[in-house]
Amino acid sequence: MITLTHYLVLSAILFSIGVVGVLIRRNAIVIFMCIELMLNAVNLSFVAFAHYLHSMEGQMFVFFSMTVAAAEATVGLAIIIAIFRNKETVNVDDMNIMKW
Amino acid sequence: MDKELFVFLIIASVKIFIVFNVVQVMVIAMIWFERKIMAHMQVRLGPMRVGFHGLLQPIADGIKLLFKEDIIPAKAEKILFVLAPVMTLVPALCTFAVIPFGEAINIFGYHIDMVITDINVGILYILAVSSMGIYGIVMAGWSSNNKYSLLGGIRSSAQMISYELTIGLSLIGVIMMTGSLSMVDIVNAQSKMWNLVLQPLGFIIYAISAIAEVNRCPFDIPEAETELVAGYHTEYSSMKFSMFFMAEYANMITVSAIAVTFFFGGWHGPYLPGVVWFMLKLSFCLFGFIWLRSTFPRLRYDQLMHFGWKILLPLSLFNILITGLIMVVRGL
Amino acid sequence: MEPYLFYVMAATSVVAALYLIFEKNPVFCALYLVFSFINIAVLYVLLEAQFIAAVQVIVYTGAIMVLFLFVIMLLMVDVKKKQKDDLPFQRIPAMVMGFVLLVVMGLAIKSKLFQGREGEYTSAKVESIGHTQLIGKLLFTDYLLPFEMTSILLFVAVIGAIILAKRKV
Amino acid sequence: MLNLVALILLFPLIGSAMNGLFGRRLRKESIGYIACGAIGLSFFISVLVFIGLLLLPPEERIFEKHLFSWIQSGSFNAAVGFQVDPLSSLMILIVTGVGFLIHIYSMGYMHDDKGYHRYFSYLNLFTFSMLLLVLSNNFLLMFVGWEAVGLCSYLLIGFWFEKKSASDAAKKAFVVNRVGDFGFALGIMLIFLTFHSIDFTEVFNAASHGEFAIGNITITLITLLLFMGAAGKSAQIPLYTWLPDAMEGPTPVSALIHAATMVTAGVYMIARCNVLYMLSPFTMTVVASIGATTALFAASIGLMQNDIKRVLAYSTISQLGYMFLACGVGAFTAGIFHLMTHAFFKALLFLGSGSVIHALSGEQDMRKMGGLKNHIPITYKTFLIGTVAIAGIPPFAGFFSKDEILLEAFVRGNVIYWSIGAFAAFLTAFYMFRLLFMTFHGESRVDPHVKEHLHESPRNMTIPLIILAGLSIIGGFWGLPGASALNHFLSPVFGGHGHNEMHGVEAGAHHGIGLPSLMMVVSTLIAIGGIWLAYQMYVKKQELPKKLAERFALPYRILYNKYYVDEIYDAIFVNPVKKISVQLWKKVDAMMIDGSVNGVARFVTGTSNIFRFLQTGYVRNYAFYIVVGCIFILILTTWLNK
Repeated sequence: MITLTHYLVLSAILFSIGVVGVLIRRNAIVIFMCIELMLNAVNLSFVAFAHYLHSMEGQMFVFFSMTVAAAEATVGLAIIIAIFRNKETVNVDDMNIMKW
Repeated sequence: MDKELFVFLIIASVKIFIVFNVVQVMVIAMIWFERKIMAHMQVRLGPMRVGFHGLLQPIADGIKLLFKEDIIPAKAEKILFVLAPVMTLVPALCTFAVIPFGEAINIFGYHIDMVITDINVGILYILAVSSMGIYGIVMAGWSSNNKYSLLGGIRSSAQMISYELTIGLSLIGVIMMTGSLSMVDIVNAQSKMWNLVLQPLGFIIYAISAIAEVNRCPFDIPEAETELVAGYHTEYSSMKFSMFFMAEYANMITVSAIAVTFFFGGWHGPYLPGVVWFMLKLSFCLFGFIWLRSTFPRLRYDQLMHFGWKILLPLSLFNILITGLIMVVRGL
Repeated sequence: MEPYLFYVMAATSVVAALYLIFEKNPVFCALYLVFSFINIAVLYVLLEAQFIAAVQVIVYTGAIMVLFLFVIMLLMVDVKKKQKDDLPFQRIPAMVMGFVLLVVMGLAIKSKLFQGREGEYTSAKVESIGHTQLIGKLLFTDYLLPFEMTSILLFVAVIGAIILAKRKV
Repeated sequence: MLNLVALILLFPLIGSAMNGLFGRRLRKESIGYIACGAIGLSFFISVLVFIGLLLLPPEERIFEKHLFSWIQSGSFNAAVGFQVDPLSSLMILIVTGVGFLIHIYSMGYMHDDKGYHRYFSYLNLFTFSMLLLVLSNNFLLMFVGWEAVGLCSYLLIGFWFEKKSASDAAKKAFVVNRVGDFGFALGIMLIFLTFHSIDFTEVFNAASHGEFAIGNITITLITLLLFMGAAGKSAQIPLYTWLPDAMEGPTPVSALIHAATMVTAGVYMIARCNVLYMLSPFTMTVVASIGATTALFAASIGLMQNDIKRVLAYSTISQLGYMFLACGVGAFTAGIFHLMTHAFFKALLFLGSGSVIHALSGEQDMRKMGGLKNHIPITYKTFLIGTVAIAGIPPFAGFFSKDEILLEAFVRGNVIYWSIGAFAAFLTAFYMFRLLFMTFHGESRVDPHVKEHLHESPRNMTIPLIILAGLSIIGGFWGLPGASALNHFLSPVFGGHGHNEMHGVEAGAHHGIGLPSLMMVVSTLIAIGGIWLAYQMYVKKQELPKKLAERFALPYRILYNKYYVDEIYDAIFVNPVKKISVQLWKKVDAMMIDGSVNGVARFVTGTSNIFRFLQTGYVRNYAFYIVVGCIFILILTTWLNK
């Protein structure tokens, strides 16, 4: 029998992978994808909670977080395009002028 | 494994088998029909040599494609290059799973719906699956490592994304009136009156967007031979090419089936059995596609996008508004 | 059958996610992510959230990831070029930290830190009302304000994206 | 009608705001019409309010309008409210009436100035402030108006701020006024401490009901402090030095602010607080002495000045001295009467001098004038009326008011006050006619270049002159001895004190009817004497002044240099303060304060130099820190939850 814990652990694994991805990748777009993965991991735990606690709140939250993800993706990608236009790169290590 | 599940599996497998094969046959028939009908519309004969009036022409074509050399460009991304046609074809076929094509019947005491599966988010399923088809096209364009292919792929996916939106919105009117996302429910709701009468604007929007969605003339910009050397499948040959070809026709059948389900009352009709009615209506829709192809010239890319975003999208929103208003006024 | 399905889907999504973070070519990264998303969508179906599953596919794979692919294709003129890495020493600690994070989260899950109240919508009840209908009803009653606010958010995002992506800012 | 009182204030404020905010975009005509319209409406409503007050029976002629509560803190309670009684209604009539005429005059006078909208904005703001001052029903609101007129005065004196002398004069006026305002503010605080209220009605009721004995030390202190404020604003010794310098402002401003209205604020304030002043004989003596001294002192300086506006400025100081003398001997009605008539003829004289200056394209030195009476006849005639009025020739306005003050000084005060006042009146007549003769009579000493352009002023400048001339002629009859309508009108304000309700004129009656008549004759003779002397010296024997100046070289030089008061002030106050300030700046400000501030900054810079290495600029690095932080928080939460 699959329990809530199974889903939570899966969600935690996916989330951690996303975190590691953000930390080790240099391509801004891939980092962005890793963030999406983390968002999805959280969504998964939301839905799992909703299912096992017999509540709709979790699903509603997923609905809203998807909206936010969509908005975030459009704006984020637009920013990446704007940066690329200026710096000819999407490598986040090249965007390090905000320092001493 | 208990008996219920066993029977369910048997019936489902049979249904899937039948539907799959019917679609294949229809694709083959469509190819012949298209060539013949267009030929006659243009006052020529079309294929005449293979079989009676060229009836076996599609078979001959198929054999030719099967036995041609399968070329993979040297600089191509091989895995994706091979996967892309599959990724296009599979979603196109998957959509048939939720389309009801006839009345429920009873055989050997088992109740059998004439639909592979009736899920309660049917139309969402179709939209979701068909949106996956875009990947095949984008991948095909990109993995070919050819600028024409890439441009064709990007154009095509941009077009499909744009029109997918309008398709979804144009169907919402019907969904609102039915109160369900299930295809079966939608068909059943039309037993008295077709939704075409109630949702004329929705149908027009749907028809236009559906043509654009499947990249058919006059919206066949992604594969515009004159400017893109056939677009995303420039580099494809042999069986892979035929898979794109089949996917295109399968998609045509899908959108026609959706049109029938949503606007033409599905399998409902007098005298004849439901399946026959369904096939008749489907054929009529498919004939429409061919008719349009041989009638209209191709649009320019920017015209297409403007049309989709600036005219069809607002119109479909307007349609939803009107539908909602009427429903409120009538107290539905 | 359900447990097997869960394990298969879980395993494939995790593997796809791992490929995502170790794959060099961003186009493949995107495809792995799509794959992972589809698996998650299947898990949603297992969790009796069909509507969410459909929306997951439509929004994430159908829209967001296609957008990603577009941007990748537009920008990655030369994907195979070796990219400069200013922080090579962060690779190992990052993975270690990821693992530590996983362990800590596992501990948190094990400690039953996340407990919620039992809600009223049991599977049977959801079935009787209809899953999509229920979401629609809640969306336009209890969650009307957040719903309207997300519409504003989307509107703002659209404008922001257009302004940002315009040739001359 | 009395409820309209708030509108009186509102119109000038709106006018000021409109011209101040949008004036740059408006046409000159519209600016002028807005400003004059605002004051005109204000004047119209003032008349309505005045009529409304007249319709009430005399003993009920006090009306308060509470607008809103302004400051509320513990037992302290200040409201924004207005009080209309005979005194304030008279003041608003003077302020809006004379102000209206001067606004019209300004439209002509300032026509070519590039700060046109700024000028009218200030002028309207000034009118608003002055009205606020005279209409307020408590000390704090009055103080607001008091400060606001000071501000407007500053702005208008320094109107041509490109000129260093103008901006210096503005600063001087502001600083000197500040000394007085300081006393006023202290006085208000002391009033609140003593009476636990700053409301006029409550304070005066408490004071008049015998809770405080005559000569009470607190009351004396309060009144002295208030008088300090009054002396600052009304240019009395020792705080008068700003007023002559204030002539750097445009001439209509001098007329409105530094002759007709603002400088009378001190007189108004003392009259308003008459209840308190009557309780303190000592203060009264101080007020009367300073008033008398100032009257004489300023008049003597006026003798030797050559700048036409400066003569008028010293004459103003001198006349204000008369008003204080009147207040000091308890003849508040006489003070207010003189305030009113003085407003008429001094505004007239200033505007006339403005017209002269206008005609001479900016020349202010009387030694370069002369023989102008045929070139600018209207100005000459009206100026003559004003001069006669200030000199005190019956039946012009100045005669009655000045005569009444002298009479009161004699009856209530003593012979010394009277003789000082009389001598000052003689000097007044002399220097005013000196001014008149030097400007309009005799040989023309005008620069030939300027002479070609001699012209009478435009109509919008001469008509106010004519109206003011008319007022200067008839203004005195309201306070005619014997009939004394003004006396009765103002009695609700001044009549309330039990111990000294004997009015001068009535007191004079005790001495027999002969005294007032005798006084009139004497003062008329004095004035005629002054005029005769001026005629002798400046028309008949024009070499006489020079001879006298050589003969009495020392007194001449002292008078010419205004008793060296400015120099003395510089030596005693200004320079030491400057020196101390320089030391403070160098030692305290630059070393200690700046040093500590810079030290803090340097410390932050130093430590930041160490910590800044954490800031690598790499997003992934920061993300790593975030993850570490999240792990830490998660551990903490889990652990705490156990």
